[in-house]
Amino acid sequence: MIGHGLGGYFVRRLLGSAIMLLLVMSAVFFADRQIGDPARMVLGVAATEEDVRELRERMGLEDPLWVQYRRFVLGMVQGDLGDTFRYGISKPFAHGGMPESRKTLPIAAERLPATFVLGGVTIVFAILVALPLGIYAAMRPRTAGDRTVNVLSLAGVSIVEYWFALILILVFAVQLDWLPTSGYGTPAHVILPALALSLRPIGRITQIARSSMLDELAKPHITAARGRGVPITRIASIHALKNAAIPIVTTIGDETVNVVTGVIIIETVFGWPGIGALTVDALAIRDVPLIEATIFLLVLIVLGINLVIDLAYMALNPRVRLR
Amino acid sequence: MAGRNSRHALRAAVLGVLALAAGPAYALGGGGELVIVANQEPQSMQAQVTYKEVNGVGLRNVIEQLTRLDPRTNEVKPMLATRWEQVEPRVWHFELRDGVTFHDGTPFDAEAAAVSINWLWNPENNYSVREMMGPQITAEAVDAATVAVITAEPDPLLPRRIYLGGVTSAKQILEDPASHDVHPIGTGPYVFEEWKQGQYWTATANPDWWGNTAEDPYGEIFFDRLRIVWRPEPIVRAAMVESGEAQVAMFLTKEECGRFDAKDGIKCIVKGSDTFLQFRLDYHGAAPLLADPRFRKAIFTSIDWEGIRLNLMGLGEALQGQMLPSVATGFHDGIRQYPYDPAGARAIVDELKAGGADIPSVHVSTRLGSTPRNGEMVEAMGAMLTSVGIPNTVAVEEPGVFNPRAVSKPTPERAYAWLHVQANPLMDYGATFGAHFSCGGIVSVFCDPDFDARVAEAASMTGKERHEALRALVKEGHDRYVVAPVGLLQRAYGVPEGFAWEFGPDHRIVAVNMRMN
Amino acid sequence: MAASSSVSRPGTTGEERQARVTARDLAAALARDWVVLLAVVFLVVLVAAAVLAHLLMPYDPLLPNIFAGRRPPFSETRGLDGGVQLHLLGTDALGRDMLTRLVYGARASLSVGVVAVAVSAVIGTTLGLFAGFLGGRVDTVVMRTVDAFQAVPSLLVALFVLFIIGGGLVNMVVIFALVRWVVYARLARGITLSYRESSYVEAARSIGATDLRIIFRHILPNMFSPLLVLATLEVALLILAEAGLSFLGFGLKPPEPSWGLMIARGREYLREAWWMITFPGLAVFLTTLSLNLFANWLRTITDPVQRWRWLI
Amino acid sequence: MAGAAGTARHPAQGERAGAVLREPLLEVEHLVKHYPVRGGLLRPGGGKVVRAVDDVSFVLHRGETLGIVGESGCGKSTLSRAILRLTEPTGGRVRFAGEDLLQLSRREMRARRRHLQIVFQDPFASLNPRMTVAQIIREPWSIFKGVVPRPEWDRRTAELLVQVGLSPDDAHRYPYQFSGGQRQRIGIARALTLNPKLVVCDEPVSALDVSIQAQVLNLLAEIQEKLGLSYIFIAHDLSVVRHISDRIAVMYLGKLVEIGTWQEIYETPAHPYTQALLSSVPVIEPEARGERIILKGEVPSPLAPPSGCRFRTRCRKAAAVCATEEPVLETRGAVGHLTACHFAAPREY
Repeated sequence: MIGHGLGGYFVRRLLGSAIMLLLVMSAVFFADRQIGDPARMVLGVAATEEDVRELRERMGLEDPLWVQYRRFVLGMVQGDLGDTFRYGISKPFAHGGMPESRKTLPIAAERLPATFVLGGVTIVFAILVALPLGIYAAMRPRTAGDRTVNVLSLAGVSIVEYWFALILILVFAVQLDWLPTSGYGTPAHVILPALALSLRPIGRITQIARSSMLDELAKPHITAARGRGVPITRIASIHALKNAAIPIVTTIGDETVNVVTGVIIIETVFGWPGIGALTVDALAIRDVPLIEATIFLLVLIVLGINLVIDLAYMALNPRVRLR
Repeated sequence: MAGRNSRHALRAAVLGVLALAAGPAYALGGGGELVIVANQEPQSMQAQVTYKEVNGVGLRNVIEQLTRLDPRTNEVKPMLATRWEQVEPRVWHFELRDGVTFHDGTPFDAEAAAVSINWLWNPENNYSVREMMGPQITAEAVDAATVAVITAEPDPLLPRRIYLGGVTSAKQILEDPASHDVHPIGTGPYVFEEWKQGQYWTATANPDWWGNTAEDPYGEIFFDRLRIVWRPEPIVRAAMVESGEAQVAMFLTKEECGRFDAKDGIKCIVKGSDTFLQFRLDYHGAAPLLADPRFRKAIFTSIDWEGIRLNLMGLGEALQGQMLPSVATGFHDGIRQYPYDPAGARAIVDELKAGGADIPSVHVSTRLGSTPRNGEMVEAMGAMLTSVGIPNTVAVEEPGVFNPRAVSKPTPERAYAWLHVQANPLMDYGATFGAHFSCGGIVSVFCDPDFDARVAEAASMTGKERHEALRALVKEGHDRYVVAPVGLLQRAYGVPEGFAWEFGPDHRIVAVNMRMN
Repeated sequence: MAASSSVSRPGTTGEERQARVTARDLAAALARDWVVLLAVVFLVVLVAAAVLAHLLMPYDPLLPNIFAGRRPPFSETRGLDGGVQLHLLGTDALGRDMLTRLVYGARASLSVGVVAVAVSAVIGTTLGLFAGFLGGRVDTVVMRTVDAFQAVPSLLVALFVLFIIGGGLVNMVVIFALVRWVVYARLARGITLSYRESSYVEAARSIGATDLRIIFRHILPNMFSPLLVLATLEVALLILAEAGLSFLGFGLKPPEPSWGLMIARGREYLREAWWMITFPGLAVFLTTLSLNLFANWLRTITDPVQRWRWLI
Repeated sequence: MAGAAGTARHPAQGERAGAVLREPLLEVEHLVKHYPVRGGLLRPGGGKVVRAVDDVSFVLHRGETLGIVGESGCGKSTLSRAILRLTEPTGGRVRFAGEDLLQLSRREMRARRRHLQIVFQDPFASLNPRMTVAQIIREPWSIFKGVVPRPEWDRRTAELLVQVGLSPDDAHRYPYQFSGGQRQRIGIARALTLNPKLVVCDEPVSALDVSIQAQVLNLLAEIQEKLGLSYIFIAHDLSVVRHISDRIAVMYLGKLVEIGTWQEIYETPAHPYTQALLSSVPVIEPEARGERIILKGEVPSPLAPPSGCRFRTRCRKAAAVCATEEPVLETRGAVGHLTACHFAAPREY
C-alpha cells in the first residue's frame, strides 16, 4: 500500500483539484449565462439588433449551449478562457466590422506576480509575528501576558480590513510620512497593504499556535523533559513545536486562502495592481469573460495552496493517510 | 511639517542632480516627473475619449485637436489648425499647421486629418462622442494643408465642436485599428509610453513637439515625464499629494479642499467647470402617470434642490432651473430653480391618489464615482420622495450597469430617474438639446418630434435669432419637468504649494499649462 | 468522577465535564473573567437595543435633514419638526442621527448574521448528522459536496453570486446560508461519527429506538455546545463579510442602515468627519470581538481539550 | 421453573439454583459476520474481510445462562451484537422463540427488541450523560407504548431501582453522580424495564472493581431466579462465568472451540485452548489445576487466520494435520461434549 506512496497520492490529489476546478468553472459558466445577453451588455442598449447578432456570432453565443460549454471546457484545458470585448476596449465594432477583442487569461495572469508578492509578504509576516506570540502565550497560560495575547489576537480577526487599511494610510503615510500611501513598485509599497491584510492571519495563527502548544506542553513527555531540567524555551521550540505543527500548518493554509479573498478589497484601496483589483474592475464594468478568467485564477491559486498544505501535512506526519 | 519640507528639499536636490547628469535633450523641460492621480482608470485610449476629461485623464497631452478653447476667455483658438472659415453653409475649411508630425513619424497633413475626423464621427463606430455632435460630420482633404469638414446640415458651432475630436495617426487607423484602443499616437507635447493596466500610464516629453518652436504654443514643456495613476478612494488621492507621491489629486471634496488650503506645503485649486450635475426623469416611462405633468411636478417639487446643492454637492454654483449658466446661448433669465414644496407635492400626490391613480415607484440611480457624494444625494432624494408619498428605490450602480443605460435611447420600458454629470463645453443649448431632448439623441431622455423639429430649426440659426429660438425651447423644457439641474460643478484639485496651472472650464489636464515654482 | 480513571474510552471525560456544567457554573465562571463578562454584557445590550430600536430611538433612521449633516458628537440640531435634537454620536452626511442609525444598523447586521447562521446551521447540521449517521453513499455525496464547497473561498463565491443575482438583505442571507452550511456539516458529521458507535447509542438501539429517536435524543444534544461556539464565530464572520461586500457595492443597498454600508460611506469623510466611519467601524469591531471572545470562552468552558477544534 | 431435570448431554447442575427448561429459546445456526476491509478511492481493499464471527452455532434454552468466553478480539462481542442484530450478520440464522430474527425487517426487528436486551461492558459510556436515571429507564416505555402505562411509570421506576439495589430517590440524578457499580445497576435496570426473555450481558463486570463484580453478578443471578430469564454472559476469562453459567462456550478467533456444561468445561476441558484459559484462572487450590499453561505468541490477525485449526499456531499439541484440516465442533472419543480439536482429550495432570 505504501508502494503507491506520496507520488500516487500527489497524482490523485492533482486529479481531484482538476475536477474541482472544472466543477467550479462550469458553475460559473452557467451562472454567467443567467445575467443577460453578454453581447448586448458589451454593445449597450443603443446598438442595433444586427450588431448584436454579429457580436453574438463572434462570441459564439449563437451555438447551442452544449457546444458553447464544450468550447469553454476545451479552451480551459488549453489555457484559453475566451476574449474580453470591454477591458481596454470600449467599442468592439469600432474597426470596420472587425470586432476587436483580447484574450482574458493573459490579462489576468499578468496580475498574478503582484498578488503573489503581497500575499507572500503578508503570510510570512503573519507567521513571523504569530508563532512567537502564540508560543509565548502558551508557555505562560492564564497569566496577564497570555490574556493580552488572546484578546489582541481575537481583536485581529474582528477588525474590518479596509477600515484598518484607511487608518494605516492616514497614520503612516499622511501623518508620519514614513511610507507611500499606495501603489506598487518598491519594497516600501508593500508594507501597508500587507499590514492591513495580515491582521486576521496573525490573530488566527496566534490562537492556534497557542492552543496546540498548550496541548503539546501538557503531554507527559514534555513534563518529563522539564523534569530532566531541559530549559523551557528549548522544550517549546524542539519538542512541542514539532508536534504542534500540524494544526498550525493547516491554519496557515486556511489563512493563505483567506488572504486570497482579502486582496480583492485591499488591492483596490491601495491601488495594488494584482488580480484582486482586476476582479473588482471586471465586476464594475460587468466584463463577463474577464470575470471568468479572474475567478479561474483565484480558484486555481486556492486549490494550489490546499494541495501544498496537504503535502506539507503528509510530510509532517507520514502516518496520516488521507483519503 | 519640517520633516516634509526637508524631504521635499531632498527630493528636489536629487531630481536636480539627476537632471544635470542626464543633461537636457532639448531646451525645455527639467521639471521631472508629473504624477496625476485620477479617480478611475481609462476604459480605453481611443482618440474619442479625449472629449471627456474624466474618462481618459491626461490623454490630451498626447492627442491634440484642430482647435482649442482659450482657458481665460473660452474662445476658440488655433491648435493643429491655424485658420478656418465657413466656405459654404455646410462646409468649413481648416488650414493646417505646417511641419507637424505624429509620434509614429508620419506627417500630419490634410489626408491624415480627414481620416482621423471621419473615423471619430463615423456612425458605424458609434463612439459616445457623437452625443456632442450636431449634424453628421465628415471630412476630406482639399489640398495638402487644407481639410474640408462637411456637416449634413449647417452647423454654426462647428469650430467649437471640432475641438472635441482628437486627431491621431492615420497610419495607425488604417493599418492597425486595434492598437488605436490602447496605444494613442497623436501630435502632442508628450509621447505615449505605456499603459500598465491596473497601475498607470506614462508619457515622455516630446522633443519634436511643434509647440517648442511655434510662435503661438498653448504652453511650454516643463515636466519631463507624465505618469497618470488612479485611486478610487478620495482620501488616498489626497494623501498622495500630501506625501509628495503625486502633484495633482483629482476631485477633492469641499472639506478636503479647505483642509489643503489650511495646511503648509499643499493647496487646493478650485475652478468652475462646464460640467453640470443633473437629475433626469424619463418621459417615456411604462407607467402612464409618469407622462402626467402634475405627477412630474410633484416629483420635481418634492426635492430640495438647493439643499442638496449646498449641503451635499459641495463645490459648485447654482443653476437657474436650466442646465447651462447665463453665458450660454439660449439661456433663459426668466426661470428659476424648481421650488422645494413638499406640502404642494404631497397635495398633488394625494389628489392623484384620490382620483384613483396608481402611484408608480420611481427608481433613482447614479453612477459609482461620477462625482463626490452622489450616493448621499440619491439617498436624500429617495427619502424626500418617500416623505411626499412617492414610492421609490435608489441605487449607486457600477459603470457596467449604469453606462449602457445612460446612452440608451428612450424606450417604453424606461421608467427611471438618474442623477448624473454632463459636460457641455459648447455652452450652447443647441448642442444640449441635440443630446438630451431629441428623439435620436444618444443620451436622450425626452422624445417629442415637434420639439425636435424646432430644435433643428434653431440649430441652423446664428446670433440673436438662435438665442431667442433656443430660449423659448428652454422655457418649454423647464415647464415639462424633464431635467432638474442640481448645480454647475466646480472641480477641486489638491496640488503642492507653488504649483501653477492655468486651465479653463473644460478642466483639461494639460501638462504644458502646469509648472512647479 | 473518581472512577473515571478506569475508563479507557476516549471522549468520556469530555462528556463528563459537559454534563457537569450547569447554568450556575457558567455564571460563576463568567463573573471571574471580566473581559468576557464585558463582551457578554455588550452583546446583550446590543441585541436588546436592536430589537427595541423603534422604542428606544427617538429619531428616524432614514429621514434626512440635509442642513444638519456632519455634525460632531454631542451636537444639537433643529429637527425637521422644529424640535431640538441631541446627537450623542453626531450626524451623518444627510443629517441623520448616527446613534439611531447604528442601532438600526445593528438590526440589519445582526439579522444578516443571525438569520444566515440559523439557516446554514440547520441545513449543515442536518446534512452532517445524516451523513455521519447513515454513512455509505449519503456520507460520500454530502462530504464530497462539502469538500467542493470548501475548496473555494466562500466570500469569493458570495461576491460572484451577488454579482449575478444582485445584493440586498434577503439575497445576502440566502447566499451566506448556502456557502456556510458546510462548516456545520463537517462539525455535525464529526460529532455524529464519534457518537454513532458509542455504547449508549448502541444501548438506545437495543431498546428499539428508531434512527430518528437516536439522532434527536442521543446524538443531537451532544452537538449543542460546539455548534453554539461555531455559530457564534460564524455570526462574527458574517458581520465582517457583510461589511466587505457592502464596501464593494454587492451587499446591502442604501438607504438601509447597515454597518457595512455606513463604513463604506464614511470612508469619504475619514478626515473631516471621523465619527462617520469610526463609530460603525467600532460597532463592527466590538461586536465581532465580543462574539469571538464569547465563543472562545464558551469553547474553553465546555471542552477544555478543544477536541472538536479539528472538526471545523 | 421447578426441577424438571434435564437429561441427555446436558445434565442440570445440582448446586445451581433453578433448572434449565428444555425448551430452546435461542438457536444460533452457522452465524457469520464478516467486516470488509475498506480501501481508498483508487485502491480497493482487495476484497479482504475480517472474519469476526465465523460459522457459530449453539442453542440457548429458556431460563438458561450460556457463558461465552474468549480473549479480547476473539469475536465474542461481535457475536452478541450479531445475535441482537445491533450489527447485521453476514449469514446464518438466529431463531428466537422459533422465529428467524435475520429474516425480519428493521421495523419488525425493533418490535422484537422488547424481548432481547443487553447490558454493556462499560457502565460509563453506555448511559447517556445528558439523561437522568428516570429518563434512561423510561425511554424503552416511551418506545414500546403500553408495556407500562404512563401512570405506572413512577411506581415501576422505583420498583426497578429497588430491584437492582438502588434507591427510588436516585431516579432524578444523572449517571455521573454514581459509581461504576451503581451505574451498571442502572444499566441492568434499563435492560429489565421491558421484561425481556433474553438478556445479553457483554462483560458487564469487567470494568468494575473486583469487590463490586461479585455484587453485580449476584444481582444478575437473583434477577434470573426471580424472573426466569435467559442470559448470554460474555466474559474474557473463565472465573467470572463460572458462578453464573449453566453452560459455557469457548471462542477463539471467531469460532467456538468447545461448548459444554459448567462441569464439563471446568472439570474435563478437552480443548487445549480451554485448558490454557483454565490454567490461568486463579483458584484456591492451585495444585488441582496442575501446571500453568502459558499461551505462546499473540492472537493471529483475523484478516489472515491460520489455515486448518486456527489455534494451531499457539497450540502445544499442534501437528501436521492441524494445518490442513479444520477441526469440526463435535463430540469425539472420550469427550462427552462438543470440541473442535483433532486431539481433544481431557487434560492429564
